[in-house]
Amino acid sequence: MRVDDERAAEMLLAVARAVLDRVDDLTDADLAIGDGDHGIGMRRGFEAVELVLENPPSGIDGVFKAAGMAIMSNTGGAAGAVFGSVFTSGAAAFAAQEEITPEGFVEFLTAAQGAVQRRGGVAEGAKTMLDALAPAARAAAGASDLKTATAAAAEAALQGVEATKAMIATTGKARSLGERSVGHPDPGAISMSIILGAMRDYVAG
Amino acid sequence: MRVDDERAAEMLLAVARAVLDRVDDLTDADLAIGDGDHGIGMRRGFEAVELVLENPPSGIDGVFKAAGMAIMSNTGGAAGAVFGSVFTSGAAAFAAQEEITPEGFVEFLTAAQGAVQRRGGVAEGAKTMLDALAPAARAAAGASDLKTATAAAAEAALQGVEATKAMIATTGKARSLGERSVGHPDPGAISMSIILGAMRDYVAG
Amino acid sequence: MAKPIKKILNDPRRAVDEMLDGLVLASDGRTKRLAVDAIVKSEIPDGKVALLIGGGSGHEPLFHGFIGENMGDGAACGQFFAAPSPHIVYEAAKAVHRGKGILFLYGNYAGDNMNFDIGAEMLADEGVEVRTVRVTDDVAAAPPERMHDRRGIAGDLLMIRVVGAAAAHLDRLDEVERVAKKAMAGLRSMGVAVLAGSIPETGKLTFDLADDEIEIGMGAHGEAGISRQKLGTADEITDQMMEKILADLPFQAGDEVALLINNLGATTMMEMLVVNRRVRQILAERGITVHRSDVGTWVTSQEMAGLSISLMRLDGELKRYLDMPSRSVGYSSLEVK
Amino acid sequence: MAKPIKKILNDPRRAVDEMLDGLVLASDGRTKRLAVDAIVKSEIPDGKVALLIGGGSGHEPLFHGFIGENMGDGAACGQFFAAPSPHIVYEAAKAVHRGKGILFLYGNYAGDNMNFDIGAEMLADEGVEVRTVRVTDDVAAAPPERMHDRRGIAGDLLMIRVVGAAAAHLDRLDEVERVAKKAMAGLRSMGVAVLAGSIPETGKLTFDLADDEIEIGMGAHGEAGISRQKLGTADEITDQMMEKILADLPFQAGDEVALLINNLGATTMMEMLVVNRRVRQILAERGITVHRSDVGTWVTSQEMAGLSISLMRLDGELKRYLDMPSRSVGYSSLEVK
Ligand SMILES: Nc1ncnc2c1ncn2[C@@H]1O[C@H](COP(=O)(O)OP(=O)(O)O)[C@@H](O)[C@H]1O
Ligand SMILES: Nc1ncnc2c1ncn2[C@@H]1O[C@H](COP(=O)(O)OP(=O)(O)O)[C@@H](O)[C@H]1O
Ligand SMILES: [Mg+2]
Ligand SMILES: [Mg+2]
Ligand SMILES: [Mg+2]
Ligand SMILES: [Mg+2]
Repeated sequence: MRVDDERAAEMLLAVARAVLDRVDDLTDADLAIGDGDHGIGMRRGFEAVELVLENPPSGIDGVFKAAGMAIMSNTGGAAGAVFGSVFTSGAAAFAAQEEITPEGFVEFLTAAQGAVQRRGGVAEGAKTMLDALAPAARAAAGASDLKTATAAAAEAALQGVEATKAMIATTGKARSLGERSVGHPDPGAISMSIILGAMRDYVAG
Repeated sequence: MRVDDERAAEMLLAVARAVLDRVDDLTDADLAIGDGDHGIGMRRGFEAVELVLENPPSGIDGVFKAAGMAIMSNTGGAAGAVFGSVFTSGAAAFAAQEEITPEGFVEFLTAAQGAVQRRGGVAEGAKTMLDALAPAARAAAGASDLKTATAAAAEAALQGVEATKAMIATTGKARSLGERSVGHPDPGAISMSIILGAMRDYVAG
Repeated sequence: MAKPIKKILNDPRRAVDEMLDGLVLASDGRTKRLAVDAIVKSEIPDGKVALLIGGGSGHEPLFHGFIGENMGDGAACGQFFAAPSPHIVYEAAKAVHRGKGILFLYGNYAGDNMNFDIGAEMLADEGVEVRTVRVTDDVAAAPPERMHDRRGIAGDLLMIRVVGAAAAHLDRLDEVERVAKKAMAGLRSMGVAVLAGSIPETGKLTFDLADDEIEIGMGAHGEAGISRQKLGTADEITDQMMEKILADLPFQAGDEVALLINNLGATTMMEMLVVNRRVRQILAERGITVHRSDVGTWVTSQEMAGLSISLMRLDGELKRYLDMPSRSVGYSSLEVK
Repeated sequence: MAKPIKKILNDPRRAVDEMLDGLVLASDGRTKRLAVDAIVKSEIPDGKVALLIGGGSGHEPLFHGFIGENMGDGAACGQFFAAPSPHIVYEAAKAVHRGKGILFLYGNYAGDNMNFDIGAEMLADEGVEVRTVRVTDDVAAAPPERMHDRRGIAGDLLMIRVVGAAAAHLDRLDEVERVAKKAMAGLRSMGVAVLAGSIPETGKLTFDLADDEIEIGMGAHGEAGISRQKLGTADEITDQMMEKILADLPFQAGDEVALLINNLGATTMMEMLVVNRRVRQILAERGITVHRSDVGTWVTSQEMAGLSISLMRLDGELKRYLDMPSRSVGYSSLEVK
């Protein structure tokens, strides 16, 4: 599927629906190791995405930026800054692009990863959504088409969620649990995998 | 049994033990229609009676007065004022008496009843300890010996407790329950019946 | 009553005693404790009309937390939900008396009335003049024609502030009594409970409510209210309470009031503020002006969850006293100019 | 998590919004609300160094209840336990800025740090000077060498009071920042939870504790503490907490401190006063002087039951600021002369 700016908006609407469908799971995951609000925060953010994309701006980067701003302004919490940054900072990858190419998609993930790392001040292994995002960026690299790229990213993100179970949180509200955070997946990583899974499903179409 | 001032102290110690044995029942009764503290209040009061009667003052009236002061100063709540008054005001009946006569006992009950009525501002039928005390005073009147007098008083008090079940409280913390207080006995009436029952048992020896 | 009630205490039978010590320490030297369970202001000027407040413990910071500047001079403290004994009342009264008489101000409960009255008689025997004003603000407790059967609830705080300031500024007991009676005549409150509290010494909840039930008009010790019903929205509950309160005095367009939203213990400030929003909408619709608001935790029933709404109708004199600064462990407010 | 959690609210998703309206009304004209979820002082003089505080809601009266005289100029408010968005931070900051720069003061949480930082960058783009001081008082959250990993808990109140007074009296942002850093360097707190609270929107308790268990060092959102253990006596619990707190700075004989005993929500004032009594015994034994005490409900975690103890080491300058009068919906205190 050729994802132009109109379809980019459609894709992000599909992402929003996918996140909204999983709100309770996200809350439960955050109750286990955080403060239990991740689901309701993501709901606020992605309901705002739905709203803003009723009249999407032009350009793929415009669409991603608008979604990112909606998330950033409405989610709150760590997730708002982090997932907002994914889209606002990642959007640059699509500047002046007519469609989402596999290279553009990888650049998006890489830029998003860089932005989150800078913003959150932590690296991989800290048990955050980075542990889904960073492997996804690596897995998508070199893919020859968008379908393969998004599928690889989504699969890697899911594995990343699995991997977070073994990690000891060193940031966010889960940090104080220390070793007791082991065994539980990171809520933000789950969200990241849902986002990438929805992109894959949309592109596979 | 001839109850002189030494035995009067012994009798009130027996009364204290009887009350202390029933603290939990009194609390439960007060939980049902009051605020749940009648048992612990009576415990404070009658533990103080035990303490003061370790070295009883002389004279039957002195003994009753000391017990009443101990109750009045240590119980708190409605019960402190009411049961304190029973003994401090009732004590006058024994002034200059060498032993507790049946007439003296009836005078004690009658004086106590008057004091409580004045202090509490309610009459019989308001679902209070008066509904045990007043019938007891009436029942004991005319008895030829102390054993009969105390037995009649104790029995009437018990019947008084039963009678309070049918009453609607019009004073104290149970007042606001209105008709919902029906079916439950009055906690203070139970206490009064315990006190008189212990006197009967002591006199019966 | 399934769960044991978890509290951070030592021996529950020593809790009131230890609390009073902790309270005096929290006052940074502004109060002191007597040998009995009573707290008095460290400095009470000679010739001041004294204000003695008090009642059962378990409602903290009421009463003993309200000893201080323009508030009570002394508090006679009972055990959990039990009036103080006449002995405590007497000792506290003696400690605050400065030759100008004493106003007794406390909630209208049979136990308090009897014990404070006995204390007053003991003082009368010694020639100390005592006047008594009982707080009867709970509109849920009895119909208006049986005012003397009404309980004292959160309105206690407003009374202690108005009368405390009056007693600090007026010369005669008569005058202080007059202000207290006027304030009381215009004071109405009602509470709602959503969860029960417990008395540490028994460890038992003071009443049972189903998981989806609330009780409108619940008393401060768990006394029955006027309606047990399903939990509704904040607006529904507020409307129901305000209707009762406003009709009772009645409050009218053009009235100026002090508004108090009080936490019975475990309710969140968020809930109280949501209720405050609705109360203010209703008052605005009725043309009633709020001269000042207080939203907080002052008259509790241990960890009962719920809240109460109080309105006091004000005139210029009452406003002047309410606007004076207050300082105590449990309540402080800056002067309003 | 069996019982549904009963709260007096309307639609939980509108609770923060309605609460902020209720809060502004409770301030009797002294604060106003912006179009976003932020509260600012009605009157902020030109040329004043601005103090912006904020964070997630659910901890009322923190933060938005602390806007007022010698306290915060504005609060950026998030949803329940969620940092405010950069947009809210930006709008609140613009509304309080008076040309002398803004100090951001808030609790150290990843979400707050990121959102306030993004807001600060937006302001920097417009040439507005922002400095940031994060409250990191929770000794249970990380060892002293990882201070930057510590959470902000009840010490927020002491910080807001000291820094609020400094920002009202000092001319330069630099100076206010200096005072804030000094105050923060001497501030240590720790909490204990006995019952969990819940977030209305999910209706779920934020953690599970057995009926006889407590957690020492629990965070303000239910984050894990340092020891889950059987409920002991108040004295045992206090001793354990004080040992950790005192050793951390460490506090020493001759130190003067501000003491704050804070209710996490549903704990009774009686319990806090009993704990206060023990804290004061311990401090007296160690030769540490309490310059001032506060015992009350200020930094909560919804209806969590439990309390925290905070100590701030004071010097002459910090004492001067703490002794200034404060006035807000959530905290007021008269001047100490
Ligand atoms: N410093 C950080 N860097 C990157 N991601 C983070 C960081 N801190 C937290 N997160 C992510 O945010 C998620 C929590 O989001 P959420 O529950 O909405 O925020 P909060 O922790 O403020 O309640 C975590 O699961 C984690 O993936
Ligand atoms: N006005 C009154 N006159 C006589 N007895 C009263 C009065 N009010 C209450 N009582 C008695 O006191 C008992 C309650 O005592 P207690 O629970 O100790 O006091 P409180 O009601 O203060 O908690 C009632 O059961 C009743 O018998
Ligand atoms: Mg969270
Ligand atoms: Mg009782
Ligand atoms: Mg009682
Ligand atoms: Mg959160």
